Amino acid sequence: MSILINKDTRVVVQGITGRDGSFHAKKMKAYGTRVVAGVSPGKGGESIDEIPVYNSVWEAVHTKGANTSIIFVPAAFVKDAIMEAVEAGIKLIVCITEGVPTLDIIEARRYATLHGVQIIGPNCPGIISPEKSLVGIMPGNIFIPGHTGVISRSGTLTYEVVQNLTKAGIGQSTAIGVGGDPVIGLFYKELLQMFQDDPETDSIVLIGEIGGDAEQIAAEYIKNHITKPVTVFIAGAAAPAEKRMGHAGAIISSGSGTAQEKWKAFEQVDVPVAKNPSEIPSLLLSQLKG
Amino acid sequence: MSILINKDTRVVVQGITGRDGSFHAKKMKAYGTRVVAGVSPGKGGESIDEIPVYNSVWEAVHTKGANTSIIFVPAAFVKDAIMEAVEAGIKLIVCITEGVPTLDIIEARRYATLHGVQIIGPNCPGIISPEKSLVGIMPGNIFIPGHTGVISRSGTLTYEVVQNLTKAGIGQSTAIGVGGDPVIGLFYKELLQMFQDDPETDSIVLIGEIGGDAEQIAAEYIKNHITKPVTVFIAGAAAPAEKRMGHAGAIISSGSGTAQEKWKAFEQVDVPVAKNPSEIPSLLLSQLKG
Amino acid sequence: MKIHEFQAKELFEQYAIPTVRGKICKDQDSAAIAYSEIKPKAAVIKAQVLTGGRGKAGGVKIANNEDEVRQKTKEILGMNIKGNIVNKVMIVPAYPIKRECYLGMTIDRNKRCVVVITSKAGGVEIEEIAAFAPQKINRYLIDASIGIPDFKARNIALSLFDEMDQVKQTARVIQNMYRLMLEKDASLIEINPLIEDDKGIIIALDGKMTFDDNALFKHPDIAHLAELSDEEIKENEAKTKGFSYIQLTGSIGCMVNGAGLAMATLDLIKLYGGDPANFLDIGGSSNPQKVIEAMQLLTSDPKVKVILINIFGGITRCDDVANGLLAAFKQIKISVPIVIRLTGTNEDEGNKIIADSGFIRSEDMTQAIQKAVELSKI
Amino acid sequence: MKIHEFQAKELFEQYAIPTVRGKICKDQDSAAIAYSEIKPKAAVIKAQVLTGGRGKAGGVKIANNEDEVRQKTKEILGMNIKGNIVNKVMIVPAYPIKRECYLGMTIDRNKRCVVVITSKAGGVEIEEIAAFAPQKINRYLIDASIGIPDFKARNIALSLFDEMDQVKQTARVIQNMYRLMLEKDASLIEINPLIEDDKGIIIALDGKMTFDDNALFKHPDIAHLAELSDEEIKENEAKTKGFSYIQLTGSIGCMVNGAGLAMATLDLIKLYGGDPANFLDIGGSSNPQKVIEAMQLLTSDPKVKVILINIFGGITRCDDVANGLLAAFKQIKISVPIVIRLTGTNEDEGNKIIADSGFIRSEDMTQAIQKAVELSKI
Repeated sequence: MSILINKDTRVVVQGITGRDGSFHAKKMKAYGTRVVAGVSPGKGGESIDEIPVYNSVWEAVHTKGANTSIIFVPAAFVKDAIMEAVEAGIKLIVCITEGVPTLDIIEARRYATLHGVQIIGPNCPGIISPEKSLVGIMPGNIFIPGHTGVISRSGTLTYEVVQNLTKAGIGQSTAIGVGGDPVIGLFYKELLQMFQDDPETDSIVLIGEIGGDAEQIAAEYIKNHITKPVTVFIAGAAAPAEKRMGHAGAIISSGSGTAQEKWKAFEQVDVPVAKNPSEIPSLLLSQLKG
Repeated sequence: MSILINKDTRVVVQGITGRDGSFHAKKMKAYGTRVVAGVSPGKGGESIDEIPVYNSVWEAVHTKGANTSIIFVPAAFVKDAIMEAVEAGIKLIVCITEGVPTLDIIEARRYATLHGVQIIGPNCPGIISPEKSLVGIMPGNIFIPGHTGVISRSGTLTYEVVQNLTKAGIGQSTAIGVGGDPVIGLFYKELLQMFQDDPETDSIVLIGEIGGDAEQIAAEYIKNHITKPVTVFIAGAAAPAEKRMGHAGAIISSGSGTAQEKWKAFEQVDVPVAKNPSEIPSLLLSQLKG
Repeated sequence: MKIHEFQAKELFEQYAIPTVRGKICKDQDSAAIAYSEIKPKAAVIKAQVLTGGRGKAGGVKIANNEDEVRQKTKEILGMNIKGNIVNKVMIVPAYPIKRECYLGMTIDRNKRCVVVITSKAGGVEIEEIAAFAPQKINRYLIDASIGIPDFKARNIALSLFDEMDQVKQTARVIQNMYRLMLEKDASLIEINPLIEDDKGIIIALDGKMTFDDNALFKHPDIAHLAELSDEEIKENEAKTKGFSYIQLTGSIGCMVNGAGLAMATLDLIKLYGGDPANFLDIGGSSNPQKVIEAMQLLTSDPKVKVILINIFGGITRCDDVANGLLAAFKQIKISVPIVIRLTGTNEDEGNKIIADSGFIRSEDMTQAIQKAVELSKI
Repeated sequence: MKIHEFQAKELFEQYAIPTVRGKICKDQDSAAIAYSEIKPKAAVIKAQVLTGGRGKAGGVKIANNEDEVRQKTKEILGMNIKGNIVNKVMIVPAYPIKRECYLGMTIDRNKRCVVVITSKAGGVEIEEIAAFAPQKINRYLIDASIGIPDFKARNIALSLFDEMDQVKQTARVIQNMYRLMLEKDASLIEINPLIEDDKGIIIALDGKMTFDDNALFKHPDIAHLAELSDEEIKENEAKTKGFSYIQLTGSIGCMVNGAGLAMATLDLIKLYGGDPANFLDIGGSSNPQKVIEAMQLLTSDPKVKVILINIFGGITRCDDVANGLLAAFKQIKISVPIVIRLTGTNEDEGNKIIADSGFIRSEDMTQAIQKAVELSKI
């Protein structure tokens, strides 16, 4: 099993005629994802790599049974794209686009939540359940199927960690990049619980960042609700204060949101923290054996 | 049993310091309703007939455990009052006020629905479960407990019908005035189903009006979902076309929405239609016996 | 409340909905002057009346020169269209139409939301399309919690046009219509036809709007547009006093509280062979002054041979009604018999107050109505 | 993006939030002129700097006459407040304060919504209240689907004032703040203090605003208010090229794709005893021109002794990066050693392209970083 996506996931690509949209639509399809449709208003009737393009998500849902959407449209159009997906009946939305205004995502997410629709992202690399489905922009080749769930605020750092896991023979049940923005859809708490409930996941890797206190809240949540072993890495220990470290959410503000605080929060609830991503596999294995 | 309200209903009166609000708060309390609080911004700390007044519904919910609200505020403030009740955690809202703009009620109702909150009204006389609870402005003395559910678009016509029922010894499980506006909260379909599911209700009286096609839809719904006997009266057979008969919703428009159409719809699904409200008890009894 | 085409088009302009306004003329001379700005092109002369079906009734005509403009203006002015006398026309340039369609926005009572209705078969009345080609009508329900975001406007517009240029223009029209609907509490906005002209421009060639009477208090600018018939003026006067009043043609004056009970009262009067003089609902709030004014209204109708008062007290208290009646008697001379039925909230107090008033009292509605019918035939 | 108090107050005025704007002065003479409109009352001289804690640092002073105005303006101008040099002050009349409180609006990351924060303990920094009297702080979460309707604004205002007059004024301030927040994509609006003056009028005596950088594209009027430090100008230039760039003080120039990986790269450089010269995230989209510009940026820093390129291809393709590097080499003379680690999407193609380039290649991140640290120490 896996969480969020599996073999039955039927993906519609919003913004499929753009550079990134078409590139990754093909990559996802090549990986084995059921990419059933693309959307690009005014280009209905065309096709990209034999994926039919529609004018609206509604058509994609009602003609091709899409249940999951991946969004590549420019930041200015993301709010609208999410709301379109929700109204069309999509159940899971993965938003890759970066640079989305925070209040746009707050409004779109609120609408989605009221309709029971889940969002991953924005500004994220998406989701992969190795050898089942890839709804994202991850390089599929570094992932192998297995029993470790991965949750990360970062994109490429996730690949780094996963490559280390894979080299150590630790496969992944599902890996999710939640996105680096201050306000995002599903986050640690919800995903930790999904992995806890997933019988095929036996351990979890959590990759955090400086900024905010989501990691501190996650540590508290792990203490109270998660029985499976968790291993943590936090990026940004060397970051200066008051600077946005690339991600809109990664900023140490008024001395709060530091890596050191976050390390402490996890260590207090006995969750091991790696200081180099390459240490993660051994920390994980020692817990699984212990 | 009863539907919507019962002995556990804890009522907050929004607009309790107004003329109608205070009059009916006292009446409801005298009837035995648990009127736990009133709301009137700026008058928090006062009391009406020993009912404590608060500045906000939130306080009424969190201090006195109110779960049902009845609204008497002027039409211009109804949208806000409904949204306040929803946000405060009220589960059932009864809106007595008449003259509420249709788009206001559409917006407020949408918000309520998204939060699983039910609305009765506006422009309605409320709900009564005889000898259990009165959340409305009905004259309690004409009702007696029993097994007939009453659903009506009218106020005083409902009293007329109920008085006839009571005189014939037919008690009521719950009687609901749904309101005479074009757009209202719970309507025939939802309430018919609640009565169908209520083990203490054995029959239903439906009092309709000209305007719209809600009665036609109700007839169809009865045919497919309701096994308990239903008796119908439709007001407005003598109404001229294109005139609003008092209720904003009661208008025959482009020749559609006539009493004759509605009679036909019920007769087609074998639901007896009374031509004089006084015939309702006998039509009902003949079905219960038959 | 209905408004004229030219008034609707003024609102369209305020809301950036492209339209053609034309000139309003009340006689042939001003029509000829209006045409001088259009010639040598053809003009369309459109009756301004507060009812639909104007085209079918001959209220819209094309004129190719000044003589025709004068002639056809003369034909249209004074026309009676479904009881409405035409006293003004709109003169607009005839427009080059590449494609015409229907775009409307109204309230869906059952779904409890705004609905946008579109059809590629524009120019004909929507009721006709609905009757003969229902498959050509599209309905889009609007979720009040988000309104009409770009995607929704675009998807609706795609039901009317295929080219993105026209789709984008139409999407903007739809969003502006919705803003107009919300900000002015309209209950209907109809553009029929919405056209694409020979240059690919989308234009609202006609405009029809109705407003929610319950919301007019928010919009003095809209209320101010009302153009009422004598009948409506009387009904509105009653409304400002808190009644719903509709003039009918019979001899039994009715005063009832509650619209449903008032309708049922009329129904039963007819059922028992009588003829009501009016519909009068004195409404939900109990106020003695209202009763006085209601009695004045009833007694001002010379056709009234008997007055039937049917009050079932809920929010209206019977004692208030009774006090009002006694007060009214001190102020108005009433020469017709009065049948009264008073029951419900504070009914004992109410009946006590009028015990010695000389009214014909009845506790039963059917009985009261039968008595009134009987008296109306003497 | 932060703006000054006087800029925030201009926006407040646009949004009908009552405030006192005062005059902006850059020297003693203009301060004296500004005071001539205030005298003989006292004036407040407030440093305009893009940081908090201005009051504590001595950047706000009261002056009772012209001499004091000149003297205190002189003291404040040129002051260094948390690294910001004061080059202008605002001169406002001292205000009669009956009551002062705190009203702020910002984003709650965990609840994913706007939060309104109030406290009756105004005038002090909210962080201080939070530390010493957290029970005095109220937080109200805003549901984006309805915003702040009247009831919500009123309930929030009731946490600050008891009299309905002040409650109503404050409720309007809250609704206007929210409209300002939404329409301009603010991420923080702080009024501290919000006061009730001696006549019962509610006034925003101070104003602090921060805007969402991601949304500035929508708001040229706001973007135009930016007053950037030299450092920020350099960072912004990088941003227009699609990078995130932050200048640091070490000797290892870094070019990484992805913020998380870039942060982890800095962390490991420090862990292995090195010192990064910068943070440079070349972002999520692969474009050869970007790589060229990134290399130019890195080589323009004379402190850089070694360049470390750490690319893990996801949305960024390794072959694009490799092509960019080769192209950059043709355009720029690079005299420092380059350590490169290229893996992920199209990594084979990428590594083939740079096979003969003379870069020090490594497939492992730790190894690459250790090598770069080593080279930086030569």
